[in-house]
Amino acid sequence: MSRRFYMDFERPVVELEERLEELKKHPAAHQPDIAKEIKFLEAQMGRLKKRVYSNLTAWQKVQISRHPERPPFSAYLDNIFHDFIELHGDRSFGDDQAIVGGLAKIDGRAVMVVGQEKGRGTHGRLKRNFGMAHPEGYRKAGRLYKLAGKFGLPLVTFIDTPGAYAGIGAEERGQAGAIAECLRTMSSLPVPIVTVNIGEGGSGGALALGVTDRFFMLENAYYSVITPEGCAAILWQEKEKAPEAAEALRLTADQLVQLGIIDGIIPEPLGGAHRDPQTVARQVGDSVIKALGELSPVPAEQLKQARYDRFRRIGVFSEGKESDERANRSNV
Amino acid sequence: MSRRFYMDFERPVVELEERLEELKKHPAAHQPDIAKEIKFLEAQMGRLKKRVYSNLTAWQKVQISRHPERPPFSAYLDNIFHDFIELHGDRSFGDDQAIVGGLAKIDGRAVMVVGQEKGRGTHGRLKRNFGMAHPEGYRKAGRLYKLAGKFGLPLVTFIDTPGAYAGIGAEERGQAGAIAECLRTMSSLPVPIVTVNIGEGGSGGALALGVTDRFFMLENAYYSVITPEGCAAILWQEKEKAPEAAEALRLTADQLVQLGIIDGIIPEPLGGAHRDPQTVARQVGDSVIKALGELSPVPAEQLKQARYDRFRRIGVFSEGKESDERANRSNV
Amino acid sequence: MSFTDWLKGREQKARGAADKRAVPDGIWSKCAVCGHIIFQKEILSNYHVCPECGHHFALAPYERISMLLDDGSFTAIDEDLRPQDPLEFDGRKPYRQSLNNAIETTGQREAIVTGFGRIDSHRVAFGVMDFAFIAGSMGSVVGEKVTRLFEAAMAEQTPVITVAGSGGARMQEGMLSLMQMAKTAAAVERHNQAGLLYISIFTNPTSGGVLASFASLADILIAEPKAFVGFAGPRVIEQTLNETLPKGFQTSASMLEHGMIDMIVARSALKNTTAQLIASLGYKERSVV
Amino acid sequence: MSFTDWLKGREQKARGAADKRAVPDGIWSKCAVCGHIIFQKEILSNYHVCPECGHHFALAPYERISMLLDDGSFTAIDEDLRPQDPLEFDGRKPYRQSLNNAIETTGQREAIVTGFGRIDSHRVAFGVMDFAFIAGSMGSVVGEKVTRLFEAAMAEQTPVITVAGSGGARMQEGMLSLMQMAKTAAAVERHNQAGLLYISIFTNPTSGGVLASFASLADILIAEPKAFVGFAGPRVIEQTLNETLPKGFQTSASMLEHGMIDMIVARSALKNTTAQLIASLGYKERSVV
Ligand SMILES: [Zn+2]
Ligand SMILES: [Zn+2]
Repeated sequence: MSRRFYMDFERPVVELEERLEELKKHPAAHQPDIAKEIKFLEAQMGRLKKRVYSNLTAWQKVQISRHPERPPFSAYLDNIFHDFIELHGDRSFGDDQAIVGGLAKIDGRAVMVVGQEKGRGTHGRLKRNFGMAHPEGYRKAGRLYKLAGKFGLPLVTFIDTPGAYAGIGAEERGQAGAIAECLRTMSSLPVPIVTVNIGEGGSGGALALGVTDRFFMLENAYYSVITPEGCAAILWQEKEKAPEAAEALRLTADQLVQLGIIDGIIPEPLGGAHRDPQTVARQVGDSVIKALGELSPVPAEQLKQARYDRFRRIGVFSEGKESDERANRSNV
Repeated sequence: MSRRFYMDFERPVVELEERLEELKKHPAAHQPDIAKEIKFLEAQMGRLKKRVYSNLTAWQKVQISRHPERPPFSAYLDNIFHDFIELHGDRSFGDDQAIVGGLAKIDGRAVMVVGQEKGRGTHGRLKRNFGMAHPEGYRKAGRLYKLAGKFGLPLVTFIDTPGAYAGIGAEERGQAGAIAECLRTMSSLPVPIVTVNIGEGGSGGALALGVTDRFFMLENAYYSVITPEGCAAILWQEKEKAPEAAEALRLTADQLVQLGIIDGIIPEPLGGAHRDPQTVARQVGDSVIKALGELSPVPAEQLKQARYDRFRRIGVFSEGKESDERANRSNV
Repeated sequence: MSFTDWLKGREQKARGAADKRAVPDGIWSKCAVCGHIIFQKEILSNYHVCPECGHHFALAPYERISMLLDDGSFTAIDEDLRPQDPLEFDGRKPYRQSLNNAIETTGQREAIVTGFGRIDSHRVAFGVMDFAFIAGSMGSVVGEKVTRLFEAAMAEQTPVITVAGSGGARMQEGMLSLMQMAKTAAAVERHNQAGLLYISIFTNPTSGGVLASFASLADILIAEPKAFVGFAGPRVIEQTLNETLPKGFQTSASMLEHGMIDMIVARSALKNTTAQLIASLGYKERSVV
Repeated sequence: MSFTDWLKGREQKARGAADKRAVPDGIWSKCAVCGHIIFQKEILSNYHVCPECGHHFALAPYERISMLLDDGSFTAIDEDLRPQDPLEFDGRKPYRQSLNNAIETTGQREAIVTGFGRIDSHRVAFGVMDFAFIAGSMGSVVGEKVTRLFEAAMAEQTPVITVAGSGGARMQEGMLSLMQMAKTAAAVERHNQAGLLYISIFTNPTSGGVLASFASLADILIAEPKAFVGFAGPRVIEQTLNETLPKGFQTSASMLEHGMIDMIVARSALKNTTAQLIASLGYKERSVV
């Protein structure tokens, strides 16, 4: 069999899986003693998986979120939405393939959907620049946000990026300004916004799709102010401390629920979303549909105010005389 | 003396001027007979100038409008406005030097001023791309229009371009769309707009600064749907027919007043604006100040409606049954 | 060669009809792009697209209407608007003569047909340009008809669909033509500010003052495959630059790559796509504004 | 070398004060860029700009306030907001320790001072960042103070001026810091929609999450000469590209050339320019909206 990609901590699971598959292919697989061993190993497998995957560290989750077989945005587009019409281009420089957007229907409801696409396969990943958008990608996103606003269409966004692209052209064409404009536009958009982080949520490049009314994360997705590697390089002065940085940054879905930054976690099968993309997509779809159902009756002004308040209250600090300290921790 | 640039039809004037200057420099210039000749020639000069310059053809005016010494936008900026603060850039690609704009005061009134700058001297002209803007120039203009709109500042625009630049990058970055956006933005801007065409008014590239409430032209400026050369190449199949094309296109200030397309003509000295830039600038300033004075008390909605109506009624066609024809020539 | 000549060349190439012959089995044409022999009924059943190479032949306005709108749903407006010769323009050929030729050849009174119709039952204001009428150029009548179309759509609160095919502003009406750019752009903007949908479709070729005014100001920009779409004519650019242009420059594919249009849609899918767009965008819930 | 190290290197270079000595005639410093020896009072009288090479030395918030605002006009707000350590962040150095060091070194409680003051008698809301405080990074307190500043400016209908100098979002507060980008951008947008003026001034360096949020969303963007202005750190880009960066990349001059900022203004002219901008834009006639 062709060797699958696996992460270090998965080695025992993969080895057992391989042994099982080999046994099952054996000509004598139906013989009682071999069948018995298969049965035994299968039981062992269940226990092993649970042990390996149930208590993942932050860094292990980061690794799963980057798994090359992890379903990208296009998988959700195909599985949850129908009648998708892709809309291209920023109308001034290019059509950035790292961000895909357009009109679609979900559960019969017309929406605008915009997401970061990492692509599949070497060619696909290169074409999508591994999900790292240039300014023209963010300007395309901003254009589609405004179109959604004009026509009263709910906006659904999917985050999956290591970060905005760091390159010469990206800087020269105003990466920071393009991201800032997205934040501004989303913050005052008169339509419901629902966001799902399906993998990597890398800093400002992710947030440009995340100024939202409802924010969901897949169980193994991460959302962070900086990549663990970047943080390790700066604060520990060594990249190898990325696992420690991942822990310290509190970037996992459950930690972010605790911090009051996200609204819900969508479960993944043991091992990650790539082990059962259909089921995960269905659960993502259910969460989006439910959130749209809740938000759609809300008048635009009220939506905008609630979105403002949502971000307005995030922050942890103390205030008042030091002796008479009153901490703002409303979100914790 | 260094030879001045002159156009064919000016040759007799220039020759006489040169002879006069020579005589005046003559050591014996104060002697009665030479002084007498100088006096005679000066009288002749007046008559000659009047004859040469008073009945210019359309093509001759086009040539004057392109005179290398003709005062560019910057001359008006320096002479009419004060406290100019230039604002640069389109915030997404570049800072096009063919269009200059910023905040300024005219007669004490704060305005936004935007104009096409051809530059002076070889270096200056190259830097300004001969007044031919790229899409980023039009996007900068559009950004400044919106800024004027936000802050309730009247907008004053100066047109002087052979046309929008025709090049690979310009096309690839959306020249047509950038111009169209300017038309759209100006048409609904909630502030007074006053425009002066100080030289060349080349097609859509000029119109992107000309969706206005008051349109003035210098006496020798032209404003045309296509350059005479371009028109000749297409309709006559030979560029040498440019003079005929210039005549046919009705592109001079007086013809455009008759067609109801512009509001007023600002006179130039015999020979063209470059013969007395200060006086011309003063007159341009007076026209702008007067127009701003008229427009400023008008409420925004009324301004916008009047601007819509202004362009709405332009067009000559017939309507109704052919036998019972009712021509729309309201503007003529 | 001028831009118009070049465009006409493309146009003639594009009309398989130029090479039409009759044989016992029926009428056939030769595709000017790939040389494929096509029977007329095959052309008709294939949306006037060459079945061999996919070339999109030019369409007359009523062919476009029959392909894009529901059968019999179209009612023209402002049909009686006719051009004048306000400048008494006399180039190598007097404008009057060009107009008469165009009227004779196309059977149309001007370079655009406007009106109301239905697309998959959605009522829309619809305008389609006719490149065969003086290179689809925009003079007073085209500008006026486009403007009235948007005004009528505002009054009825309907989307607007336009199909552009144009060499630009009409030179023979001078500055009156240039002013139609401002006039139509202003009308589009009012329609836009009323929250209504505008879909603009670029066909081969769409350029100059039409591309630089109303046609570019739509919410959704669609181009037919392999259409020329650009502001300046390629000859003009070549003269400016004194070099040949990159392959594929100023095509719908290049426009898509450079972010200028939303999508390229083959003629056979155009009605469905348009209908789908209208279903999503055309009739918003006003409450959210 | 990390971006922060690199920035710190620049910062130390920039502070002539790092090289301060006392001689009989007074206190002098050496310009870290050109090596010129400058007496302290010469630095003060020259806006903390090297008279030899024009290098703009970094300023403490109250130095900036004294240069930009009318004498004695500034009143701070929200001074009592103090950072917490919500993640109990423990890198090579615990966050608590970094905070204590920063507070001790700068004498400030956080990386921004906000308040109200006057510029040429025009009342403005004013915020100035302090790069010396944990690289001018934006955590909960900076985000909250910026947001309150814009909200207070809306209540008073005054313009806002901010002076940015920042390495980006504060890592040690994790996602709470990233969210400050959204929070401040939303506050700027409300102030903008109220028709009020915002002028943003970039000093050396302005980058990351501050540049990608409120600081870029001003009506007028100004940079000091030769300031580093960019989203990603140059080391990050070099690692991505595996090549060295073009000369002048990510400087205020390059930003101007690429259309990202309105102007570069030397420190000595900053007050005048700002005052002139406010006079033109700050107090619009409401009737025209
Ligand atoms: Zn063919
Ligand atoms: Zn120095």
